[in-house]
Amino acid sequence: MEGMGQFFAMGGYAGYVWPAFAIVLVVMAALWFISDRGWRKSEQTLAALRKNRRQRESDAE
Amino acid sequence: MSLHYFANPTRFTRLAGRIQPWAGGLAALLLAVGFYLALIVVPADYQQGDTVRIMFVHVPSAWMAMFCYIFLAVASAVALIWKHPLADLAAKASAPIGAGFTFLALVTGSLWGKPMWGAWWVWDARLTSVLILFFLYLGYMALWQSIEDGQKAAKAAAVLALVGAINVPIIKFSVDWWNTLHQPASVLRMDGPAIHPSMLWPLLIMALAFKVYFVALLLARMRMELNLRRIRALRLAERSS
Amino acid sequence: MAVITRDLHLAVRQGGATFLALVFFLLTVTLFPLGIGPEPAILARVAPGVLWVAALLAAMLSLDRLFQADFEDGSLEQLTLSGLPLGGIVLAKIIAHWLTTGLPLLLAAPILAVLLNMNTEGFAALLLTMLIGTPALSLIGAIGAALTLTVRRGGVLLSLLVLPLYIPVLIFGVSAIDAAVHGLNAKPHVLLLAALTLAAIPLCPWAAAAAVKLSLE
Amino acid sequence: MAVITRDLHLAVRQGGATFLALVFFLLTVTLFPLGIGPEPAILARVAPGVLWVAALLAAMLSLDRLFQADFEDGSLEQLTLSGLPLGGIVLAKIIAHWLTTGLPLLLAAPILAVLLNMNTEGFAALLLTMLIGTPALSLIGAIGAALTLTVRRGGVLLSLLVLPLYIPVLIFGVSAIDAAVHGLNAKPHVLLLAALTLAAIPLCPWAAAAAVKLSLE
Amino acid sequence: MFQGHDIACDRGERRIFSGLDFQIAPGQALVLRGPNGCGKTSLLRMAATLLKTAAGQLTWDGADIAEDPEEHRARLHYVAHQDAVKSALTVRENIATWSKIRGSADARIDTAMAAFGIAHLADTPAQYLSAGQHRRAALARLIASPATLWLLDEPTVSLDADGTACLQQAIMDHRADKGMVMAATHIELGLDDVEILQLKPQ
Amino acid sequence: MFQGHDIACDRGERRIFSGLDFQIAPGQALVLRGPNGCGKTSLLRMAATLLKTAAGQLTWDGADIAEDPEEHRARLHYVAHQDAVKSALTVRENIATWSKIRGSADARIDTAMAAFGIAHLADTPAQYLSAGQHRRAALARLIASPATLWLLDEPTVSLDADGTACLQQAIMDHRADKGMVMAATHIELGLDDVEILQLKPQ
Ligand code: HEM
Ligand SMILES: Nc1ncnc2c1ncn2[C@@H]1O[C@H](COP(=O)(O)OP(=O)(O)OP(=O)(O)O)[C@@H](O)[C@H]1O
Ligand SMILES: Nc1ncnc2c1ncn2[C@@H]1O[C@H](COP(=O)(O)OP(=O)(O)OP(=O)(O)O)[C@@H](O)[C@H]1O
Ligand SMILES: [Mg+2]
Ligand SMILES: [Mg+2]
Repeated sequence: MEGMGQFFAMGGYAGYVWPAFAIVLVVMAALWFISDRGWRKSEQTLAALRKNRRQRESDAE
Repeated sequence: MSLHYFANPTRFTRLAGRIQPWAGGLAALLLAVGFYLALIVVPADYQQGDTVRIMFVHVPSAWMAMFCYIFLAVASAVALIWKHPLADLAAKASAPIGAGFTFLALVTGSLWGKPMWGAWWVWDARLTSVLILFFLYLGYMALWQSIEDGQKAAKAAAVLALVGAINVPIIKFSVDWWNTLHQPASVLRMDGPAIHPSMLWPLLIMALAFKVYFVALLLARMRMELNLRRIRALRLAERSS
Repeated sequence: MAVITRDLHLAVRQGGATFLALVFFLLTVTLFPLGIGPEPAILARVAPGVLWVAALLAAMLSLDRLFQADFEDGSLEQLTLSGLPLGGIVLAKIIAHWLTTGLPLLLAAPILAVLLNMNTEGFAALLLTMLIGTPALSLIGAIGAALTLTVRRGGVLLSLLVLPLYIPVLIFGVSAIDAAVHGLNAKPHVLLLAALTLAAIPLCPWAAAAAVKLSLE
Repeated sequence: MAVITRDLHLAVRQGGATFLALVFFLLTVTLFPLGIGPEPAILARVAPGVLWVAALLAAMLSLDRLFQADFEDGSLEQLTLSGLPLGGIVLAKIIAHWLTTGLPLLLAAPILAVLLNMNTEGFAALLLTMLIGTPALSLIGAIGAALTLTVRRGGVLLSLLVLPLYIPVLIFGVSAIDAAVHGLNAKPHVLLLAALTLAAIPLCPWAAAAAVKLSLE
Repeated sequence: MFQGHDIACDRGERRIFSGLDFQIAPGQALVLRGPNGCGKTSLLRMAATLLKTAAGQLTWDGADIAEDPEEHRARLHYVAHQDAVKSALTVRENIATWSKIRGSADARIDTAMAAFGIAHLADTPAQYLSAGQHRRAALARLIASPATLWLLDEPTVSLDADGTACLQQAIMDHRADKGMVMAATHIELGLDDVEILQLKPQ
Repeated sequence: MFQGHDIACDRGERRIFSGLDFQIAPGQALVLRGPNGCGKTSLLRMAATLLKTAAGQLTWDGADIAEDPEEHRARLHYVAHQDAVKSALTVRENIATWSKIRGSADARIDTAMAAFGIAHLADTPAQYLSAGQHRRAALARLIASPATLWLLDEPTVSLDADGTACLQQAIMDHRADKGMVMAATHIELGLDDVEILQLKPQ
C-alpha cells in the first residue's frame, strides 16, 4: 500500500502529473470517439440516401 | 504505382478500411506500453523529480502539433498543384487532429511549467508561437466552415495552409533565436540526441504511438469526409430534380 | 500604374482607409499613457511594443476594405477584366494600401516615440524596422483580405487569419528596437525582418490573386 | 423586441460584429506581451490599462457596422418604416450591439487578466467596471455611428468623434482597478462611471435617432 | 384616400419638381412615369416620409402625414432599389424578420413565398440568388405583412414574365382588398384601370 | 467569331444548364432569354472568364479562351448588375478611371458621356445620381474605351425611353463597326436582326 500511495503522490507533483496524463487520454479518446461516430453516421446517411435513390429509380421505371 | 493509384476514392476506402483497425489496435497497444514505461518504469529525474514524466506526453504532443501542420501543408500543396482528389480531404481531416495535439502540448506544457518555472504561462517565443499555431489551426478550420462551396473552400484553405507554413520553422527554432525559459532541442538535433537512453526509449515509443494514432484517426476522418462529400452530391442532385 | 493612382485617388476622396489607419494609430498610442499612467520609465520600457502593436492593429483594420468595397460594387470584377494580369492588379492595390497606411504610420511613429519617452538609440531602429516591416504587413494582409472576401464572418476571420501571420513581423521588429535601445546588435533581427519582407513580395500577390479569382467565381 | 432578436440573429449568422470584437480583444491582449516582453511584474503593472484600451478599441471597431450595413442595403429605411418609434429601434440596436460585443468582452476579460498576471484584488474591480462601463461604450458609440452614416470619411470621423467621448470611461475604469489593486477605495471611481452610463441611457438613443433620421433624407 | 397638394421637391439644393398634385383612393393605382432624374424616386420617398417636401403637403384621409409619421409608416410598404435582403440569411429568414418586426402572422410567410414563386428557395441563402430571385424575395414582403399603401420603385426590374405576372396578380388582389398602390416605372406594368402621373423634368 | 460548344454550368455544386451551343460573328448580336435563375448571368460570366465552364469550351476565332484569359479580357466589356460606379467620384472621374486603366484616349470620355446623355452631370458625384443616371454612367464605359465584345446583363434596367434609345444607337454603331454583343434581358431591347438564345431551366 505504501508503494501505491507513493506512486500516486508522484513525489508531491501529483496535481501536475496526473492531470497531464489524464487530459492526453481524454482528448485522444474524445477525438477518436467523435471521428468514429461521425464516420458511422455518414455511412448510415449515405446508405439511406442511396437506397432512396435506387427506390426512386425503380419507381420511375 | 503512381501517386494516382490511390486517387480512386473507392480503392482508397477499401484500403483504408483494411488498414484502419490494425493501426487503431497498434496505437492502443503502443500507448499502453508507453504509459506503463512513463509512469512506472522510468525513474524520477534527480533535478525535476516526478514532473519529468510529463515530458513523455508533452514532447510527443508538441512534435505531433508541428508534424500535423507539415502534413497539412504538404497535402494542401499536393491538392493545389497536382489536384489530387484525396489531398483536399487529407488536409481537411488532419486539421482537427493537429488542433487537438497543439491543445495538448499547450496544456501539458502549462502543467509542467507551473512546478518548473512557477507560472502556468510565460510569454516566451516558443510558447507563444505554439499558441499562434493553435490559432492557425482554428483559422484554417473556420475558413473551411465559412465557405459553402466545397471546392472553393478547399482551394482557399490550401492557400492559407501554405502561407501559414512559415510558422513551423519559427516554432522549431524559436528557442535558438531568442533566449527563453524553454528547453532547447535535445532529441531532434543535428548532432544526435543528448538525452539518457533510459528516457529516450519510452519517449520514442510514445512518439510512435502518437504517430500511429494519427494515421488511424486520419483514415477514419478521411473516410468520413469522403462520405460527406458524396452525401452532399446526392442531396444536391435530389433537390434540383 | 493606373490602378495605383486610381486607388490613391479614391482613398483621398473617400478618406476611409488613409486616415483611418493613421488616426487609429495615433489614438491607440495616445490612449496608452492614459491607461497605464504617466511614469516615464514604464512608458519608455513599453514604447517599442506599444508602437508596433498599434501599427499592426492599424494595418489590419484597414485591410478589411482593401478588396471589399471594390468587390461589392463590381469594380474588382471590372479590374480583373481590364486585361491586366491579376497578380499585377493585386500588387498595385497592395502598394496603394501601403502608401495610404504604412507610409503615414512611418511618418507618425517618430512623434509618438518622443511622446512615449523612447530613447534616441531606439529611434533609428524604430524607423528602420517600420520601413522594412510595414510593407510586409500590407503584403501578408492582402492574402487574408482576399481569402475572406465572400466569407460570412469576414471581419473576424480576417483577424484570425492575418494576426498569426503578422506575429513574426512584430517579434523581429520589437527585438531589433529592444536590442538597439540596450546598445546590442540589432542587425540580425533587422536582416530577418528584411528577409521576411523580401520573401513576401513575390509570394503574397500571387497567393492573394489566386484567392481573389476564387471569390469572383 | 423583434429588432433585438433580428440583430442578434444576423450577428450570429454573419458573425461579423460578435466575434470580431471578441477576437480583436483577445488578439490585441495577446499581442502586448509579445511586444512588451514577458516580465510578469511589468505585465501586471500595465494589465488594467491594456485590458481597458483593448476593450475600447474593440467596441469602437464594431461600431462602424452598427448602422452602416443596414443603411447600405436599405434595411435601415425599412426599419424606420416599420411603424416603431425610431428611438426604440436605435435602442434595440444598441442593446444588440452590447450583447454581441460588450458581453463577450466581459466574459473574456478574466481569462486575459490571469494571463497578464493581474492580482486578485484587481479582478473584482475589473469585472465590475467592465460591467458598468461597456454599455456606455455602446451607447456613446451609437451617436458617432449614426452621425457618420453618410459621411465620406466615415471610419476616421467615427474614431475621432467617439474616442474623446470614451476617454472618461477609460479613465474611471482604470482608476477604479488601480485603486483596488493597491488596496485603496475604488468606490468613487465606480460611482462616477455608473453616473456616466446612467446619463447615457436616455440621452444617447435620442441623439442617435435624430442623426439617423438626418442621414436617411 | 392618400393625397398630395402642390408638392415641390428639392434635391441637393436644386428644385426637381413643384406644384404636383395627386390622389389615390382605396383600390386605386397610380403609376409615376417620366424620364431619368425627373424625381419619381424622390416622390415615393416623400410619400414614405423618408424625404421632406420642399412645399405643399401630403394627406391621408385629410390629415397631414407629417403630423404623425409613425402612424403613416405603419400602413405602408416601400420597395426600393436597395432591397433590404440580407445575403447571410435564407429567403425565409429574410421575409420572417420583417414580418416579425411588423408583428404579422408567421403563416403568411409561406403564402408570400408561394405568391412570388420562390417557395423552393426558402432555405437558400440570399447570397446565392439570381437577380430576379433576389427581387422576388424583396417583393414577397408585400404579402408577408399587410399594409394599405404600397410604394413600389421600379418593381419589375430583373423579373421575368412569370415574375411580372406574380406581381400583377399581387397588385390586383391588393386593390380588390381596398389597397392602394403607387408605382414608378419605365416599362409597361400591364395593370388595367390605373391613373398615370407624368413627371416632367424642369 | 466567338463560339460556345456544348457548354455546361455548375453553381453551388448544382448543374444549371448543359449542352449549350452558340456563336456570334462580327457585327452580330445574341440575346439571352429565359426565366429567372436559368443561368443567363452565369453564361455571361463564363464568356467574361469570370466563371469556369463545367464542361465544353468557349473559343475565339477557334482558340480556346481559357488558354489566354488575359488576352480575351482585354477585348471585352462586361456590364453587370453591380455597376462599378464609385459614389465618391464624379461621373467624369468614374469613366476616366476605367479608360485610363484600359489605356484609351481621354478624348473619348466626353463622346461617351454625350452618347448616353449625361454630359450635364459630368461633375456630379455619382452618389447624387438617380437610378437611371447611374446606369447611364456605367454604360458610358462601353464607348469610352473600345472593345470588340460587349457582354451586357440586363442593360436597360432603370433606363427611360431616351436612355434605351441611346443604348440602341450605341449597339447599332458598335455592330456596324464589326463589334459583337451578347445581352441578357427580360424585356424587348428593340434591336433588329438579333439571334435569340432561349435558356431553359433544368
Ligand atoms: C505551454 C507551455 C509549453 C509549450 C507550448 C511547449 C512547446 C514545446 C514544443 C513545440 C516542443 C517541440 C520542440 C522541438 O521539437 O524542437 C517542446 C519540446 C520540449 N519541451 Fe515544451 N512547451 C511548453 C512547456 C514546457 C515546460 C514547462 C517544459 C519543462 C520544464 C518543457 C520541456 C520540453 C522539453 C524537454 C522538450 C523536448 C525538447 C527536445 O528534446 O527537442 N516544455 N515543447
Ligand atoms: N441624394 C441626392 N442628393 C442630391 N441630389 C439627388 C440625390 N438623389 C437624387 N438626386 C437628384 O435628384 C433628381 C431626381 O432623382 P430621382 O432619383 O428622384 O429620379 P427618378 O425619377 O427616380 O429617376 P430614375 O428614373 O433614373 O430612377 C436627379 O436629377 C438626381 O440627380
Ligand atoms: N454564387 C452562387 N452560388 C450558388 N448558386 C448560385 C450563385 N449565383 C447564382 N446561383 C444560382 O444559379 C442559378 C442561375 O443564376 P443566374 O444568376 O445565372 O440566373 P439568371 O438567368 O441571370 O437569372 P435572373 O433572370 O434572375 O437574373 C440560380 O438558380 C441561382 O440560384
Ligand atoms: Mg428612381
Ligand atoms: Mg441575372
